[in-house]
Amino acid sequence: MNSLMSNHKNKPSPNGKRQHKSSTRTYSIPDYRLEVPDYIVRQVRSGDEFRYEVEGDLNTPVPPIRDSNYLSKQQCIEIYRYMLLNRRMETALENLYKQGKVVGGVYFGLGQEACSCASAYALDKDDWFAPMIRNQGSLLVRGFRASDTMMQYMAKAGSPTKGRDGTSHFGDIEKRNMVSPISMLGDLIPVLSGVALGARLQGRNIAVMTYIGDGGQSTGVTYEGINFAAVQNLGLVLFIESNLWAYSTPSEMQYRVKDLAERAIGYGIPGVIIDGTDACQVYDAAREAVERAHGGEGPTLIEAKMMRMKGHAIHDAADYVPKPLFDYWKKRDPITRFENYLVREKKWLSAKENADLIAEVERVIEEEREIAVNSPMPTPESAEGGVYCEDGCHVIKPKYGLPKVRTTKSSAGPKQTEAAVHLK
Amino acid sequence: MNSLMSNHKNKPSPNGKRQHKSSTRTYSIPDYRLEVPDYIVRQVRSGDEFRYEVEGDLNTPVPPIRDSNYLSKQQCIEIYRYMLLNRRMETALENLYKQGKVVGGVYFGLGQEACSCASAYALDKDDWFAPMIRNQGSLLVRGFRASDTMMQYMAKAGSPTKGRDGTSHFGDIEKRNMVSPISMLGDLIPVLSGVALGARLQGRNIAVMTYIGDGGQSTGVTYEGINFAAVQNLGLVLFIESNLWAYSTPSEMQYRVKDLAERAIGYGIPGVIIDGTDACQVYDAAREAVERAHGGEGPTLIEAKMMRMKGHAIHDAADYVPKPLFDYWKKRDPITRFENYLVREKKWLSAKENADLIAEVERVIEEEREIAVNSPMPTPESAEGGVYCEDGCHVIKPKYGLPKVRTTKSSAGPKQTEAAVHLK
Amino acid sequence: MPQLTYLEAIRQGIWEEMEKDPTVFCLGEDIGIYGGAFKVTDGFIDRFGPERVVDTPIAESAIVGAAFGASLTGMRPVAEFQFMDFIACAMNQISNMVAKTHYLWGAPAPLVLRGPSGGYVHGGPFHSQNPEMWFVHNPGLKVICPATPYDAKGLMKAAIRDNNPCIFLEHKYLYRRIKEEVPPDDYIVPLGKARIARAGRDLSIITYAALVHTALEAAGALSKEGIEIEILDLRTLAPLDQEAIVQTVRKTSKVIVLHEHSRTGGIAGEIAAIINERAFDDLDGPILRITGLDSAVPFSPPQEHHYLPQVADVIEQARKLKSY
Amino acid sequence: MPQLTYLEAIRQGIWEEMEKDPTVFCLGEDIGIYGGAFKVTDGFIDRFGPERVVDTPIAESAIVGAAFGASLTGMRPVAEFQFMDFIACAMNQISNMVAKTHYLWGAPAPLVLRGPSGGYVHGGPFHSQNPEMWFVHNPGLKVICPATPYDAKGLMKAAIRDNNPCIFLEHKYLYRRIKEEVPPDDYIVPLGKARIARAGRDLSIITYAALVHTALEAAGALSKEGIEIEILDLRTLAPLDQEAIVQTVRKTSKVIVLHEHSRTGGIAGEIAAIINERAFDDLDGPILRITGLDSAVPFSPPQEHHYLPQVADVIEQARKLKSY
Ligand SMILES: Cc1ncc(C[n+]2csc(CCOP(=O)(O)OP(=O)(O)O)c2C)c(N)n1
Ligand SMILES: Cc1ncc(C[n+]2csc(CCOP(=O)(O)OP(=O)(O)O)c2C)c(N)n1
Ligand SMILES: [Mg+2]
Ligand SMILES: [Mg+2]
Repeated sequence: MNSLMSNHKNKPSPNGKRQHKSSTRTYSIPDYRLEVPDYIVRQVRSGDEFRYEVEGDLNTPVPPIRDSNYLSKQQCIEIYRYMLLNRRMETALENLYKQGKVVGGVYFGLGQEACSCASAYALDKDDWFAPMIRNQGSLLVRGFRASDTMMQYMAKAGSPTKGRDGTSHFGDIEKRNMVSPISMLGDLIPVLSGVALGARLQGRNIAVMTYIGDGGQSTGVTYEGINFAAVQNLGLVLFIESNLWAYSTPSEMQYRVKDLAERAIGYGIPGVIIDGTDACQVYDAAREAVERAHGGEGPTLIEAKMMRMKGHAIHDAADYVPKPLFDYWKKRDPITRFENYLVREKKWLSAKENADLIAEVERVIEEEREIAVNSPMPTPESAEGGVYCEDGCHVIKPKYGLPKVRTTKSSAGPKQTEAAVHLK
Repeated sequence: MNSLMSNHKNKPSPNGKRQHKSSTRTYSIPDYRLEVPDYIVRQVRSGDEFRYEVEGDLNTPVPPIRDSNYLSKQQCIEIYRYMLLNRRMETALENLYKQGKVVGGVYFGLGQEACSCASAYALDKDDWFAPMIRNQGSLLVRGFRASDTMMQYMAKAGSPTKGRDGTSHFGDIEKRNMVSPISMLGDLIPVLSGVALGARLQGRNIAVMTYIGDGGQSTGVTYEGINFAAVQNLGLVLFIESNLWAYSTPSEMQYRVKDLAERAIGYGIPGVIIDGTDACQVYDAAREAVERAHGGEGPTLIEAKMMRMKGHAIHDAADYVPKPLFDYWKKRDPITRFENYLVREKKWLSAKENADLIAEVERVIEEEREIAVNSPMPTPESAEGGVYCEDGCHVIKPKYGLPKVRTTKSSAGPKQTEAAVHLK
Repeated sequence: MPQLTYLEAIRQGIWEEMEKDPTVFCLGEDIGIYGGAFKVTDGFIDRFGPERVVDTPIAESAIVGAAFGASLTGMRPVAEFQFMDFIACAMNQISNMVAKTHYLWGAPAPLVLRGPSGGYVHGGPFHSQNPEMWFVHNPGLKVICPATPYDAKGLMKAAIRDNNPCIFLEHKYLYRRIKEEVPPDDYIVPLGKARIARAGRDLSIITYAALVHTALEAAGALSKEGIEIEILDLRTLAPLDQEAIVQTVRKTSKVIVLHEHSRTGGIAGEIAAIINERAFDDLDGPILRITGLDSAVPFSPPQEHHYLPQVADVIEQARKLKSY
Repeated sequence: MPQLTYLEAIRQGIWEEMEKDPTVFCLGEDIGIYGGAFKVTDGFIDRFGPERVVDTPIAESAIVGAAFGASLTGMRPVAEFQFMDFIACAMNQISNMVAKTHYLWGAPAPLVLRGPSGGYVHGGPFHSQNPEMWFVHNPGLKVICPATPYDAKGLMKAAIRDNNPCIFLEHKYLYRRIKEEVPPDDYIVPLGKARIARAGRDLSIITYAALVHTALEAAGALSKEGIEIEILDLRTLAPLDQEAIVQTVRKTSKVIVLHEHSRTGGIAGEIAAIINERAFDDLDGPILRITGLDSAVPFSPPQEHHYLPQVADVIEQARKLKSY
C-alpha cells in the first residue's frame, strides 16, 4: 500500500523537537516532452473589458518528434494515415455543417489527432476504450467507419444509435469494445474501471482506456474513478487531454497545480507527461500503460499537453483565446510535424507516396460522406421502444469466459445473523 | 499558478532523446510527528473466514508531546479541559444510551479529542467551521453546550434542531458560525469554501475549518471542494482525520497512497501531517493554517493521524479491528498523554489542580445532562412548518458588511447580444 | 416599452438585481469573459468584475456547495448550470444539503440555481432535459419555469429576492424565439401564482414554459372550430398554485395537462391528484395527459418531434375531450 | 418450510444467485468482512471470496459506475448503498449513464442497486428516505419495493436475472420485524406484477413496502366495522402494474393511495392520473392520498410518527371515503 512512486525521506531534524522533520518528498513524474512551453494565461482588465492574455515565451523553436521505442516504420505510417483520416473527416463534417446537413453542432479534435489516434493504436483487440467528444480519431483506429460518426452528426437512421444520440456518443460491446460516452464529464472513468473489474473476474487483465479534458477532470467523479482503479489495481489508462481550454475557461482557472500529472502522486499511481502533438510520445506512453494494465500492475495517468485549435464547437469562434497561443501551437500541428518526420527526416514516405496516401484518404472520406449523406432520416416512430432490454433482446454472457469460482469449505447456506446493526 | 510547494527539477537527460528528462520532483510535506507508526492492515483468509490482520512494529515507545510554538500554559490547560469535557460528555451519552434515553445510536470521538478540541481552538470568533460526526469536542470549544449535543441525541424539543435532526447535525449562522453537517460525506467542503467566498466578497479573509475522514475523503465532492478553494484561494482549513477505519473498512482499502496529505500536491496547496493525538501539534498546524487563511493565502490540508478507539457507532463492537491496534493506540490516548505533559512534564497543573479540574468538568457534564434530560420531547405537530423560510422569518443581511462594489465605466445596461450560441 | 427576448429579459432581471443589491453575485462555468454558453451573463464581468462574476471549474457539486455556503453569510448567489441536464451531478448537494437546511436547522439559503432546460432544439438526450420533477418532489425548493419574457424577468427578480433555494429553469427554445414588451422598471412576478394565459370556457389546458406557446397556438386553431380553450400557465411548479388549478377546473370541467418531461411521475399526476382531492365533483371527463414519452429525449429531429408534445397533439386531444 | 425474516430472504436470494451464476457479484461499502451495515451480506466474503464481494471506497458514483462497467462485460453486479439516502450521490451516473444506455446505444445493463430505505426506525432525515420517485420518473430503470419475505427473495432473484438496471429498495423497518415461510427453492416473483394482499369489496388501498402492513392492520380493524378493504401491493413501481390498478378500481370504485415518501410528486399522483385515464367512469369518490408530509423526515419519534402514515390515519380516511 505504499505509493508506487514516492520515496520518503524523513531525516531527523537538526535543531530539536520544535522543528518538524525534513519534509521533502520526491516523486517520479516522467516528462517525455522535448520542449516544455513556458507561458500562462490570465484574466486581465483592459479598458472597460476583461479578456484573457498570454504571458511568456512563445518564440521557441518547434521541437523534433521523439523517436518511438516501439513503432515500426509501417506502424508510424498507419498512425499517420489515421490522423489524416481524422482530420479530413472533420473537414468533411465542417462542410456538411455549412451545407445544413448536420443536426446540432460539430466538435473538432483539430490539433489533437496525434493524441486520439496514437493512443487508441496502442490497444489490443480485447481491450476496451471510450472516447470523449474530441477523440473521433480513436474511433477510426478502433475500426469504426467515418460514416458512422458522420451519420451520428446528421442524426441518420443508419447511425450507430439510429438517430437517438449524436456526435461520438455511441458504443459497441460486441466487437469493438467501446463504451458510449455521455455528455457529463468524468463519469466514464469509474465505468471503464468497472469494465476492467468485470474482465478480471473473468480471468483477464485488460487495458481500459479513456480520456478526460483539463476541464472535465475537475469533476469529482473523475477522482472517484481514478481512486477506484488504483485501490482495485485495475488497468485504467487515463489520458488527460490538457489542451489549455475548457470551453472558454483557461486551465489556469481550472486548477492550481502546474501539471495535472502530479495528481497521480496522491493516488499512488504513475503519472506521465507527454507532448500530445507528438504521435510517437503518445504511442509510447500509451503502450507502456497498456502493458502495465495487461501485467496486472494497475492504472496509469498520462497527461498529454497540446492545444484545442478551434472553438469549443463549431458555433464558437474562440475569440477569447489570445491569438499568439494559436500561432504558437499552429507551428506544432501534429500532422504537419509527423509528415515532416516521415517524409523529410526519416524518409519513410516519399513525396509521391505521401501525396498518394493523402489522396487515398480523401477518397475514403468522400465515399464515407456519400454513404452517410445517403442514409435516410429515421422515422418519427423509431423514437419508441428499446427503453428496456426486453426478454430475448440480448443474450448476456461473460465476454471473456465464465468467472472461476473460488471453492471454500464455508457453510453451504447464508448466515442467520442476529448481530447488532446500524438502525433497528 | 505554480504549485506552491513544488520544486521542479527537470535536468536534461544524459543519453540522448530516447530517454525522458529527469523526472524527479520534490515537494514539501511537513511531518510534525515525533513518531511515524509502521504497520499495515490487510484482509487475510484464516481458515474458512476472512479477517483483518495488522502487520508491523507495534511495540515502539509512546512519543512525547511536542511543545507548541504558540500555546501558553493557560491555553494548554483550557484545551485540556475541553478534551475532558468532550470525553465526559460522550461517557454521559453512553450512559444515557444504556438508560434507553437516546434515540438512534451514539457516535464517539474517543481517541480523537485532541484533534477536535485543539483544532477548533485555533479559530477566531469570526471564522466559520463545520464539525463531522466525531467532532463533538469542537462544538464545545465553539461555545455550544454539552446539553445541546445531548438533547440532539435524545431528540428533545430543546435541542438546537428542536428534534428534527440528531447528533452533531445542527448549525448556527448567527453567533457561532457553524454550518450543520449532513450525513453524506464530503459535501461540506465546497460549502465551507463558499462561506469563505461570501466573506471575502464582504471584505474579509476568514478561515473556514472542517473535517473529513480517511473514508469520507474518497467522495468526489471532497476534491471538488478542495480544488474550488485552491483555485479561488479561499481560507479552507481541512483536517483529514486519518483514524485508520471507515466504519469497518481499513484505510488501506480506501486509497493507495501512503499519506493523504500527499493529495495536497496535486492541488497546489500545502499539505501537512501531524499526530492527531497530540493537542499541541494539532493546534500549531491549525493555527498556521488559520493564519494563512487570514492572510489570504488560501487553503491548507492537514492530515491528523490517530485511531478511532470505538466502533463506528455504539452498536458496533468493532470486532473486525485487530486487537493489537487498539493496544497500540490506547497507549497514545490523547488525554492521558496531555495530562502527563501538563502534570508531570511541565508541572503546569498540580495533582490537586488536575483532580479539581476533572471534578469541575464532571459537575458541568452532570448539570448539562440534567438540563438535557429534563427537556421535553417535541410535540407531534412540531414536525410541521419551517420547510420554507417564509416572509419575515429571517432578515438576511451580509454578515461582515455590504460588499464593496467595483465601479466601472462599462455600459449602464446589459448587452444585447446576438452572438452565436451553443444550441439555438 | 422595449421589446425584449426571453433571454434578454432574464439577463435584465439578474443585472438589475446586481445593480441594486451588492450581495447578489453570479457563479458558474464560462459565465465570465465568455458570458455563458447562451450568453445570459454577457458583459456582466465587465460591469461587475470577476469577484461578482465567478468563473468556476467544472464541478457542479462545488458550484452548488459554494453558492450555498456564500448564502449562509447573507449573500444571494445566482449559480448557472451550463445545461440543466448537468444538475444531476449536484443532486446530493441540492437535495440533502440545500433543500433540507431551513427545515432542519433553520438557516435560510437564498440562492438561485438557474440554467437552460427543455427540448425542441435538437439538443439530444443530454441537452434537452426537464429535470423539474426531481425538485418538485423535494420539499424545500422552489421550482420556477417561466413562459414569457415578462414573467422571466419578474420571476427571476422574485427568485433572487426569495429567501429560499430556487431552481430556475429557463427554456432554451424560448431564449431567442419570443419577444415581448418588458417594462424596464423594477417589478416582480410573485412565486406560486399561476396566470391565465388565455381565457376560455370549454376546456382547460394546464401547462408551463415552452408548451404555453404550443397550447396558445392550438387554442387559436380550436377557437375557429368553436372550442374555447382556457390556458393556465403555472409559472412555478413549487409552490404549485392549487387555487388556480381548482378554479379553472370549476370553470371548464375538463382538463388537459400538457408537459414536456416524460410522462410517468410527471407533474400531470400531481395535478390529477389535486383535482381529485379538491374538485372531484366538478370534473366532467377524464384528465388527459399530453407529455413527453417515457424515454430519453432522442436527438434526431423526426424522433424528437415524435417524442415531444406538438400543436397537433393538443388539437386532437382537445377535440376528443370536448366531445367526451 | 423455514421461517425467514425479510432480511434473511433477501440474503438468501442474492446468495442463491451467486451460487448458481458465477457472473453475479457484490460490491459496496463495508459489505465484506463486516457483512454490510445491516448484515445482508454477512458471511458472503467467506463463501465467495473478496473477488466477488468487493469492499469499495466511499464513492457512490464510482460504485455505480464500476457496477455498470462490469455489467457491460456480461457480469451481473449487485451494488449496495449503505443507506438508499446516499443514492443522490450517484444520481448522474444512474440517470444519465446507466438508465439511458439501452435506449441510446442498445447495451443492456443488468445490474442491481440495492439498499435500505424508509422510515419508522427514527433514522432521521438522512437515514429514512424513500427516493423511489426520482427513479420512477427516470425511464430505463426498474424500481422494486418488496413488502414480504417471500416477495423480497423472489423479486431479488428476478432483479438479478433481469437484463435492465434495477433499483431495489429494501424497507429497513421490515428487515427484522416480519417473518414468514419462504421456500428454500429457486423461485422468482416477476417484476411488474402487483398482488392482492387482501381482497375486499368496499374500497381499495394501493400501497407497497412497509405500508402494506399498515394497511393490513387497518383493514383488520375496519373489517370489524363491516368495511372490507382490498389491498393492492404494487411490489414494483416501475414497471407499474396498471392492469391491477384498474381492476381493483373497477371492483371497489373507491381508492386510497398510501405511500411513505412525501406527498407532492409522489406515486399517488401517477396512480391518480392512470385511474383518470383508464377507469374514470368507475370512480365513485375522490382518490385520497395518505402520505408522508412535504418535508424531510424528522428525527424525533413524535415528529416522525406525525410525519409518516399510521394505521389510525388509514382507518380515518377509509371511513371517510366509505361514506362519500
Ligand atoms: C459535468 C459537466 N458539466 C458541464 C458540462 C458542459 N461542458 C461540456 S464540454 C465543457 C468543457 C470541457 O473542457 P475540457 O474537459 O477541457 O475538454 P475539451 O473541450 O478541452 O476537450 C463543458 C463545461 C459537461 N459536459 N459536463
Ligand atoms: C456519501 C456517503 N456514503 C456513505 C456513507 C455511510 N457512512 C457513514 S460514516 C461512514 C464511514 C466514514 O468513515 P470516515 O470518513 O473514515 O470517518 P470516521 O467514521 O472514521 O470518523 C460511512 C461509510 C455516508 N455517510 N456518506
Ligand atoms: Mg480542455
Ligand atoms: Mg476514518
